[in-house]
Amino acid sequence: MSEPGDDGDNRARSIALLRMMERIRAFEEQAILAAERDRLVLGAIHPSIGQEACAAGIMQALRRDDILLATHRGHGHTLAKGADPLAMFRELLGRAGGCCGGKGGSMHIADFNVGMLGANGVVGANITIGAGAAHGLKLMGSDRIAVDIFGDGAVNRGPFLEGLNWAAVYALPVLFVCEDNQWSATTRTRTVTAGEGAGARAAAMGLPVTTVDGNNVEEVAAAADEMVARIRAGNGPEFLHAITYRQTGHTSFDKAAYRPEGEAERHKMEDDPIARQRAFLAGMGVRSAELETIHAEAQAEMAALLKEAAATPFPPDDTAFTDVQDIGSPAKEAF
Amino acid sequence: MSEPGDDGDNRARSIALLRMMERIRAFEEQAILAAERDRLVLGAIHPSIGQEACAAGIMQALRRDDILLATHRGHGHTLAKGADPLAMFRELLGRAGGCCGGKGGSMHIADFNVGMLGANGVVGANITIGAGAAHGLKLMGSDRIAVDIFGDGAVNRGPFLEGLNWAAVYALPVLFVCEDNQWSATTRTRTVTAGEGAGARAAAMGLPVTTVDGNNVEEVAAAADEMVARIRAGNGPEFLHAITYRQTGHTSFDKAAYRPEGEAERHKMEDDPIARQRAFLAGMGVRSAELETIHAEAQAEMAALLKEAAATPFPPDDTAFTDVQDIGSPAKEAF
Amino acid sequence: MAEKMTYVEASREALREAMQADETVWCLGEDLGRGSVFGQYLGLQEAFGPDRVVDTPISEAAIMGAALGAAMVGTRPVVEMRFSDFALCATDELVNQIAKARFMFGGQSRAAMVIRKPTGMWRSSAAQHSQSLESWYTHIPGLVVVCPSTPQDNYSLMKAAIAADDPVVYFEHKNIWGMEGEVDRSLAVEIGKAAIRRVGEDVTIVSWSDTANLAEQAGARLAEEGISAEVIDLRSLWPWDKAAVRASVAKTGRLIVAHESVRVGGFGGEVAATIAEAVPGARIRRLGAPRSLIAYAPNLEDQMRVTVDMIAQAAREMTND
Amino acid sequence: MAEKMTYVEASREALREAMQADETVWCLGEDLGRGSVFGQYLGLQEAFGPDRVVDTPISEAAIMGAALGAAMVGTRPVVEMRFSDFALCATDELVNQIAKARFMFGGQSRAAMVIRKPTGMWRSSAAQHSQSLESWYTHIPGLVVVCPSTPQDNYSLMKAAIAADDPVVYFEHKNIWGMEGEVDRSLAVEIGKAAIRRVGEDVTIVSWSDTANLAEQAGARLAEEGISAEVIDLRSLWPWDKAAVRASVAKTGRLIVAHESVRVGGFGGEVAATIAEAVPGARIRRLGAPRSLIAYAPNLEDQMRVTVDMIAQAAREMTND
Ligand SMILES: Cc1ncc(C[n+]2csc(CCOP(=O)(O)OP(=O)(O)O)c2C)c(N)n1
Ligand SMILES: Cc1ncc(C[n+]2csc(CCOP(=O)(O)OP(=O)(O)O)c2C)c(N)n1
Ligand SMILES: [Mg+2]
Ligand SMILES: [Mg+2]
Repeated sequence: MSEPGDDGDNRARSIALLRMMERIRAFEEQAILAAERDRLVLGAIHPSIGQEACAAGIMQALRRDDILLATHRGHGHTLAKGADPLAMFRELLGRAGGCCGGKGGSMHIADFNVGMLGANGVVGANITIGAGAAHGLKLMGSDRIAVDIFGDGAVNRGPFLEGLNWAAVYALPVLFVCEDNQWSATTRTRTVTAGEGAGARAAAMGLPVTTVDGNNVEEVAAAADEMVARIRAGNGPEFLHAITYRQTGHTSFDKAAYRPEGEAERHKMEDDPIARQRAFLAGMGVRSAELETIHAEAQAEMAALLKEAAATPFPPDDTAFTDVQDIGSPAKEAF
Repeated sequence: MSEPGDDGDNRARSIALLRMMERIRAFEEQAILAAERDRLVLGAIHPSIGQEACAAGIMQALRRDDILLATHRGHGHTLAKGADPLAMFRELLGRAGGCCGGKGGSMHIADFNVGMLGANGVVGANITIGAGAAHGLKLMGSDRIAVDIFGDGAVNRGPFLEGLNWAAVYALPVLFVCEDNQWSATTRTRTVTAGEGAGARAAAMGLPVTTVDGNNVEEVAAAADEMVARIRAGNGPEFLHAITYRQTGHTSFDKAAYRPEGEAERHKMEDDPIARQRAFLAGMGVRSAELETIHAEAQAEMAALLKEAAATPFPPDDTAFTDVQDIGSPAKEAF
Repeated sequence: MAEKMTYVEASREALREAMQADETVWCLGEDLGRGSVFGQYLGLQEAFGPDRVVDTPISEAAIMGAALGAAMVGTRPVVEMRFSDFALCATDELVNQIAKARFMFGGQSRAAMVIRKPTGMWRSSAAQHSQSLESWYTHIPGLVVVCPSTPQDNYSLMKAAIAADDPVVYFEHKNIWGMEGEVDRSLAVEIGKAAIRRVGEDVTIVSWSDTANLAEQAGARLAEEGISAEVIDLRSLWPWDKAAVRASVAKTGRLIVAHESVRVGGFGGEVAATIAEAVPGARIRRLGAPRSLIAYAPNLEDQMRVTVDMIAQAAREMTND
Repeated sequence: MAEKMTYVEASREALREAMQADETVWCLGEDLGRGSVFGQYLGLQEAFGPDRVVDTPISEAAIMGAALGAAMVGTRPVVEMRFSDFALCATDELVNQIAKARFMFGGQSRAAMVIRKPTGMWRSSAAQHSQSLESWYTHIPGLVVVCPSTPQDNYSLMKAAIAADDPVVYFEHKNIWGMEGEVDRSLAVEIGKAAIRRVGEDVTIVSWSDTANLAEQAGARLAEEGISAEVIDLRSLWPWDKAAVRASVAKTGRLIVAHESVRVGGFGGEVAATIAEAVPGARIRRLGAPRSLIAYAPNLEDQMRVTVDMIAQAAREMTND
């Protein structure tokens, strides 16, 4: 965390936030191209375009050995946690050297080396798992913490209640983040969510709740810094409600025709987290050439990595039978 | 509901409340004798002794065709909803003529003729089922309502969140009742429940919450009357939090040695809903002889019915194969 | 009489007709108003309104549990689970509650409903969106289990399932939503009756769901080679048409059971064991997925598949010796 | 060397020793501080404190899910589900998450844990507290499935399960908590190795869990009648000791598989089918519960039982013809 008044540090940090968001955006734009144009990605991918501020702002508050669990829409979180984008592209393309050996794909992206214990294909399932990771850390006397990110749709699943209650009862070191993009697939979440929503529910289970503009990366980062510090100090779980917007369809295939006309366009024009951070930095005096360079570098990096990933072979066929289990492994089964 | 100032009616109603509580208590005392002394009840029974005010107070607010779902601790609710105690005893003893034909036993007691759609052996499971019953009623344009009773332990299960949210989203005619006896089996519920508990969680999902002294049957009945009227008028679900106390062990076998010394005794002495209603009626001028008669009649009724139930044969063996399913019924399966 | 329809259209038409005929039929699930993931409900909310085609929260336990409550008071819900994998979030509701509601309460109620579970592998959906778990539900008394493999069956069996007074677990295979076929709306199919897809003398091949289509292809290929396979599509696993399979194996003396689900603990074991008990001396072979997980990479995913080749090869081997 | 212990004491002792030896082992479940429902944890919270013997809320999904998270960061949880029936409230967590965590993430993590599920009929507990669903988990790649039937096995297999780096679904039978037997703490049992309870020549009887005890009694009774039965207790269903069963049936030519769970879709089908494929000509018979529900009334409950008589009678019939 930066000292107040330390302008150089602040500026560097703000630029780093932008850079991370640009890299996430570039990664996903390439991933979409790989899916739509190149037909290299066979499964569904769920872009987080428009939501990059959450990933960038929260992950910068964490240590490499802190734990992260995310959702099906987890590319950004994973990259921001420090995962290698080449291994991520390889995973999306189902290739050897993918971060899950090509076994998981986009929806199960994970990199245990940087504490990223997996995206999850079941809405809300990561909430109890994340609470449990924090439980394990606390049992072992570690000062590491866990961050558990989920969408607004997940607050209507039972594990939301069970996981938050669990974390609060055992005062676990976990930051729950509801990355609220206002949509659950094709359904507007508020039409199926009673009461005041995510924050009110968390508060009712005794968790301190902070609500932020999830498209303002500076605000997200500042909130995350404070919350993470309190959690690491042993004060128990907290809840961050970050309001953002899903600029794309639910998957890269989804044209999202169900949305009111102009809604997505308005968000893209007025509320894009990258554009906002660029404007913020411009206001701080950063020159537009520098901003352009950051953008261009991110684009170039990801385009090159996608190419490299596409040139990688598929995993060996027999890995279909490894890492299932030791006892009664299908690789050994005979008769 | 009675008119204000209508003293005769009030008095009759208060006496009826006492009588129902006495009958529930007598029923369960006999059931415990049948289990412990006579070894006629083979499965576990979960007495609601000390909690009779909830059953009596709430059920009097309902119509016979309203729907009720309850928990494993459901004798009182079932009896108060109007079920035949002889059929109930037969069910507890696993006999022919039991209200579930001897197939359900204490934990699954039900009487669909009076809208009692079942006690449930899975904590919290009845919450979504009750919401669904209300959903069905609303779809059919009925003015019937559903009441869904569960314990304090159930508020930590996912279906609590999913069921309450569901009812609120569709504005269903259902009254949720948390009958809070402060214990979940051998665990003091507040030690595993974060935040302010049941009411706060319901409020966070937008349900109007009423909290009552669950051992004051007059207070329970008055609250239930108002809530049921609002719900029947189409104002959506509400939540009643009734604070009471489980005077016995979790099951009739449980000596409850884990409770702080004197806790149960204090509740029995100072907070018994039947003793309180007797005192209330005495204060209203009802003579103690009349109160004794009510007590004695209930005791005699239930003792006689238990005897009658015990003289009933077991169900025919082949009913083990009936009422499973029509298509692919085990009664018909051949080869 | 017959119309061309896809598999997804067929069950949608059946549902539409049932909703037209009986206003207690309704459906509930996520995103139904936009047709759900595969278009199974397209146009139905427009036709029947949001009260009968209900957009739900992401609350599988509540979807399933609420359907039971609503069934108990006399409506006939059609429950959409989106991917059969997600139905695991509502297992207590299905297995402990729905399957037991009629018996446990001594026949006082029924749980007439259809629980739709799109199933099976569908290119690179990975371990949590590809499972075939139909065999689980055959083991649960109270449940009916249906696995249609053609547009006609998806039409006729959906109608039968909605008409049934039992809870019917209904597995549609995600890989054949677009499969076209002739559908005769007047054709009724009784749940529990197999379809003999091909008559033969040398070997009996039993299957269901999309694998039945592969078995049929294998049968055609074998015919060219002079091997006469009888191909049976069970269409439903509980009840299943033991009589048809028994009669066939009594004739051919050889049984192959092939399914997409994992071989170990799969329903193929039930079919094989039943025949082993009933037709002593019959030669028996099971094909199913290895006991490993379904990976994302296409070549790894393919390792889990039972293919036309594998079925045909098994038949060759069995008829050779 | 050997001590007298009950079945419930045996696994408690194994757990106690494992917790003493390895401080990453801990257990979680409802009411554990008071020993849980059957006394399986009595004294352990006093010995190891409330952080390692954790009293949980009634949150089966969180118990199971949290155990996975805690396993992923390196602890070794022992999960108590109280009644195997309630584990259905955590099916997504067990089947979609725990079983898949290692494979789905390309081997980056393991989910080393034991999931305890007291199972089976226990006088008049009715439909929601009596089920035997072990066969389900054999169908789920990633899971190990263990079903001990004696105090010694409950000691040795619990130790093996806690030591395993895989998720082990561990079924203790509720009816035999009080069963006494000699336990030798130095005796290791490998998961996947059957116990030959009785050596015989005429018929092979395969079983597991409490039914293995009934099978042994049937074997003794048959011996008096001059029928020589080989009685095999599988002890674990995945992996299961195919080699032992195959060798036995190759010798006897006759197989009976008997289990308490429902016959249709039960693991008996897997055993029977495997032997039907591997030992052509073997005579095969399965015994299991009818496909109906377990009722409360004792006489109705009894209709669901596989008894010593039934096992012996099946053996008589098979060896007679
Ligand atoms: C238990 C479960 N139910 C349904 C789905 C299908 N599904 C995948 S993503 C999604 C919407 C999730 O919305 P939200 O939680 O807000 O996350 P977002 O997609 O907006 O990031 C749904 C319904 C699922 N994956 N898991
Ligand atoms: C899902 C589930 N978990 C555990 C149990 C075991 N169990 C039965 S009753 C009970 C305590 C319930 O407490 P509460 O909800 O407060 O109801 P009470 O018994 O106090 O009436 C428990 C843990 C169960 N029946 N279902
Ligand atoms: Mg969302
Ligand atoms: Mg309680």
